[in-house]
Amino acid sequence: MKANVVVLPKATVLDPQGVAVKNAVHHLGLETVKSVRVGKFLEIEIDGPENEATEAKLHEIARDLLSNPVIEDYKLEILGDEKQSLTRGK
Amino acid sequence: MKANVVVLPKATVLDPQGVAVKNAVHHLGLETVKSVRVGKFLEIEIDGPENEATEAKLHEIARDLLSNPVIEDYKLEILGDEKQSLTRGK
Amino acid sequence: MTNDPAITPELIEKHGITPDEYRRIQEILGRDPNFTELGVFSVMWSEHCSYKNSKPELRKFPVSGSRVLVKAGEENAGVIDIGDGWGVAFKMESHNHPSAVEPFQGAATGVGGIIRDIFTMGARPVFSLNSLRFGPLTEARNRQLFSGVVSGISHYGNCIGVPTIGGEVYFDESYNGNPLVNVFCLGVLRHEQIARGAAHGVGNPVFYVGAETGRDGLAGAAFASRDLTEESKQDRPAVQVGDPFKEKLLLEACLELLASGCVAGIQDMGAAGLTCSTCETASRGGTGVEIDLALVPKRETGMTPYEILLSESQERMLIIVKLGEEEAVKRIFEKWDLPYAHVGYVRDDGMMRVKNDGETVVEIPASKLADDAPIYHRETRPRLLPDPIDPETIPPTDILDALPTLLSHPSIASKQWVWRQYDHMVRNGNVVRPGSDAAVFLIREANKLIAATSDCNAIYCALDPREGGKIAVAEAARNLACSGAIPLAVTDNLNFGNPHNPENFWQLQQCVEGLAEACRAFDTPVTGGNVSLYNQSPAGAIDPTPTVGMVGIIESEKHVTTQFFKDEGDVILLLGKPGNEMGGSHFLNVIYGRKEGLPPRVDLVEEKAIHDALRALIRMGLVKSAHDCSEGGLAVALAEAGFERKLGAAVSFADVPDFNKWDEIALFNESQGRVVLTVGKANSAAAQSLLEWRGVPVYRLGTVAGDTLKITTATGKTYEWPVADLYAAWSESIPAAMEP
Amino acid sequence: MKFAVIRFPGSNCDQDCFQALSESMNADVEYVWHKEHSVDGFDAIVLPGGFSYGDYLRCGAIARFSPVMSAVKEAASAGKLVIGICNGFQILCESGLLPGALVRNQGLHFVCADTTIRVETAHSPFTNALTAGAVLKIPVAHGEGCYTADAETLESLNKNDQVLVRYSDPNGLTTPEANPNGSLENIAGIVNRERNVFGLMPHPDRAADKRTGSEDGKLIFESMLNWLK
Ligand SMILES: Nc1ncnc2c1ncn2[C@@H]1O[C@H](COP(=O)(O)OP(=O)(O)O)[C@@H](O)[C@H]1O
Ligand SMILES: [Mg+2]
Repeated sequence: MKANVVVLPKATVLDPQGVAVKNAVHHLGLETVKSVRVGKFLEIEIDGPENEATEAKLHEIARDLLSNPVIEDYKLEILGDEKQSLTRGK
Repeated sequence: MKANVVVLPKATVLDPQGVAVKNAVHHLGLETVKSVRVGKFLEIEIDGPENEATEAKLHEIARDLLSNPVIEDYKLEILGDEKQSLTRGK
Repeated sequence: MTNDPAITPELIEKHGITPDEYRRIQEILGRDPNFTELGVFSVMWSEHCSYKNSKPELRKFPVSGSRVLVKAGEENAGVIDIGDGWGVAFKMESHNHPSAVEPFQGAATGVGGIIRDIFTMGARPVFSLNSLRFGPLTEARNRQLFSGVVSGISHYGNCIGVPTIGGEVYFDESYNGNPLVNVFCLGVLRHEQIARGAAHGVGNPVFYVGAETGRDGLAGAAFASRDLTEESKQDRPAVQVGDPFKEKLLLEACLELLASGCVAGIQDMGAAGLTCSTCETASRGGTGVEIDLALVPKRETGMTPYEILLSESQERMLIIVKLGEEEAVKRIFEKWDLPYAHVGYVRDDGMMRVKNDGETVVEIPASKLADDAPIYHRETRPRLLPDPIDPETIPPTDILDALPTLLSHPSIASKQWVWRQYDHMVRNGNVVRPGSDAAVFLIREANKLIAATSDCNAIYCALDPREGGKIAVAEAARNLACSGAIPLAVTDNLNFGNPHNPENFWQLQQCVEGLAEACRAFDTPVTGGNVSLYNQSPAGAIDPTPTVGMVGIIESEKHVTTQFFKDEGDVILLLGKPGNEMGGSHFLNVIYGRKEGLPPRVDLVEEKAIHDALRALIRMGLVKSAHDCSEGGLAVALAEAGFERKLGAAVSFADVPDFNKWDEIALFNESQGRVVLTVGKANSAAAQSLLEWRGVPVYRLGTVAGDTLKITTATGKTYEWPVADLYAAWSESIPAAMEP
Repeated sequence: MKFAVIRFPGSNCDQDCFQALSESMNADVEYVWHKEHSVDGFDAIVLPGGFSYGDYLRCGAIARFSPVMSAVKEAASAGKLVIGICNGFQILCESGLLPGALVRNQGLHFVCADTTIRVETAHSPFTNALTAGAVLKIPVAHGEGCYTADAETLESLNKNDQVLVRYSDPNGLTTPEANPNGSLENIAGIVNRERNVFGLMPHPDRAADKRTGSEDGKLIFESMLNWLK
């Protein structure tokens, strides 16, 4: 199975990197950009088919290791075996 | 409109961060994880409705500013106005 | 190897091998090479590994001296004696092309490579320097390159814990599209710890340790081999990604390993990776090495022998282990969680033999491959030297405006934006931090004070390569003298354009001759370095840039001197003649866009006498600050000396002999062999007469005073600038360009 | 009394801490490898600066799970002194021994520079040799040193006198210019409620020898030695 984890800074936490990207994007001519938040994307490949135990464990790992709840939120997306990752390839 | 950009190291490029995360995940007991790749996730909010010119410009920005094609691939996902981001919120 | 392409003239050419070279390969082998062997020859006989174009020139460098423990070319880096049984290993390397494509990773892996060279010698890396060149910051691409390179150096160096304590950065059109990234590293070791990159002891096992091999940098080695196999159809990155964390483990493991006495030889895998390390260790040891590629740890599947041998994956080492010590060695690798494999043995037949799962895929006499590359004597075509600048062609200038303009030019302006991003304090040795003429570092293990600097004025080299080469060395020596150090030795990085262009090759030759002459004069042998050719963009070759890294020793903490004024009332002396050479000056270039004229001449004997006199004065405890005059001349030097403590000066040339009557020339000429120094008021007469007695020119210019820089020239005109304004022009320029 | 300097893979100030303690402070120090399961026999534990486990993901995120950290947690709850410097501070926050988090510097760049910090209270094992209001010159070197915490945490830190040092100018004023990384309320270092676990971004280990700048860092180590006496 495959899983994607997105980790983003909490809305209340300053994201200076996001601000810097926003400014750079404005410079490049896309002035309609209102906000940018920059986070992490993790693409995880796991042996074996989709199953609840693994999913529960993945949630645990996403919460304890992949994100820091003081400053970040995470979102876990399970992709199963066949489904293609939405966010991969061009 | 909203757009998400995912930037990941190319498959053949060394991703030391991914390897480190994989090892840590193994330690935490999920030994079935075969590979982890770590990239960037950018959540972009743009004034105005979805349109082709903006989308083209976003592609340009994702390619030239947000990623380096020598070592990274990017994926742009346009979310429109109403649609909720797949990868946001818990 | 059934899938290998046939060896055709096109394939040979694509590998950058000439028909003559191919015949030589056939002679060496007594047969045609197979595809993998062709790849092996192509990387080993590339300029990067064989120096086939530059070797005859490099032989002109002085390489021996009483302090030289390991000479240039013998090993990965030279080693110099610093006393009490301690030595330092140091070297400079370029990563220009990778940085042009991917500035962050390109620069980062450059740092990784040079650090590896140092600990391969058995030395603990102590500090780094970096020498950078970019096109003007007015262009977005150049800002991106500059910022990416600095972050890359910062990332790798900070992470591995080797402080970056000095360097230089210049901006000039000639580097548009072709930035230069030269990195220097120095390490410390006991004499008896010097490790050798030789495969000694027939029967000894050969170990591979470090990162797994991937298809990294294949395109970078000799050519882009895109459609060789099914698997390799995907893009192969020409740029490697560095992992400083892995290298830190490798560094600690290797030093522990070398201390354990289990190692017979060690060699890093840099350019040309496994190929270079196996054939060089065999050649140096006068032995053979046999390895099996099936045993090599790999990151990707389906790699061909060709790909494995030519991969430039980072953070890998080849280690020749003493027979019987395998288990001890494995324990150390495991302690540091490093991938490793026992991949082969030292043999007695002089061959580099590579197998793939038992089947022989490469069999080449190692010493012929490593040392018998063809040598070329390239054609040279001299350029006419320019005439000296005629003062009549210098228009009257708004001098009040010219000084801040010069100070804010990014090549002269403060580089704090750069070195603040480098951890320059780890290892706790900064005695003089970045920002003064030379960095001074306390090597705690050895209790020695080492000073280091990197210098090269490429404008001079473009206008007169021979004199430019001499000046690069003279300036480095002067920077060391100003900090109280005695120069010990030099490493250099020769950055030039395409050597097939006879003018470019002439520049290389002239620069080398200039460097060599000056190194002799200062008794600083060259202990190693690096050659980077083909630095061209469509607009042409870069200005010739033979970067010099010089290392010196300071005998006592009391001799440590910085460039900064200390106290009001101190007397300012100029050591060396006031001068009047304007050719190649930053004044002409920055104010009038004129990069022209005969650059300053350097009299090496006089220069050396000045350095010796300065050191003598420093040893007597008379000198409170010493700063050399370089880009921007005397006016810039006086301003810079006041910046740390925001001190001004009251200076007059009016009653001083020898000052030029053109204010532009008196203030901004770049004549060599000049140092601005300060002495306490009570000592000034003594200092002056001592210098006169030694026969070096000395002039009393005025005193450290107030918060303005006030200069009265020989024409009687007085110019006055608030130090705060000058400081702002100098310190805010790069941040403003980078973070608008 | 004996100090442990923990060595994680990627620690790079371990030698600096060791030297500062043994040479400048004449203290008894030993290295402890990250794979150890015990820190018994030590009175104080130093988590040094560096890039533990490459600092991949987040600084200190992976180090937190190393075997020695369970032992450090036990030692902390047994009341032993723990000081985390730079990366060590990040590890303490990641492992929950200290509240809040350290995020990317507001200026986005790594910052290596001298800073001056104001001591907020002498009432702690780490500041008892100082007086409140004293200003120390101690350098920083980090890319992720911006201290953040939610309002509630911040309030309780202040209420309980847990902020031990703040970035200030040489006169002790906590101005924005004196703040090298955008930390909330110029916070440079905090202690836990029990006052035996201290984390700070500035490097006292780099300010323990006159020859290389400042000696002010010794006062923090001296406080620890006083406490342990
Ligand atoms: N890339 C860099 N990294 C670190 N320090 C630098 C860098 N560039 C310049 N510096 C420091 O800034 C100071 C001034 O540099 P430079 O103008 O080249 O001096 P000089 O003309 O005396 O050789 C020196 O201390 C130098 O080490
Ligand atoms: Mg200088």
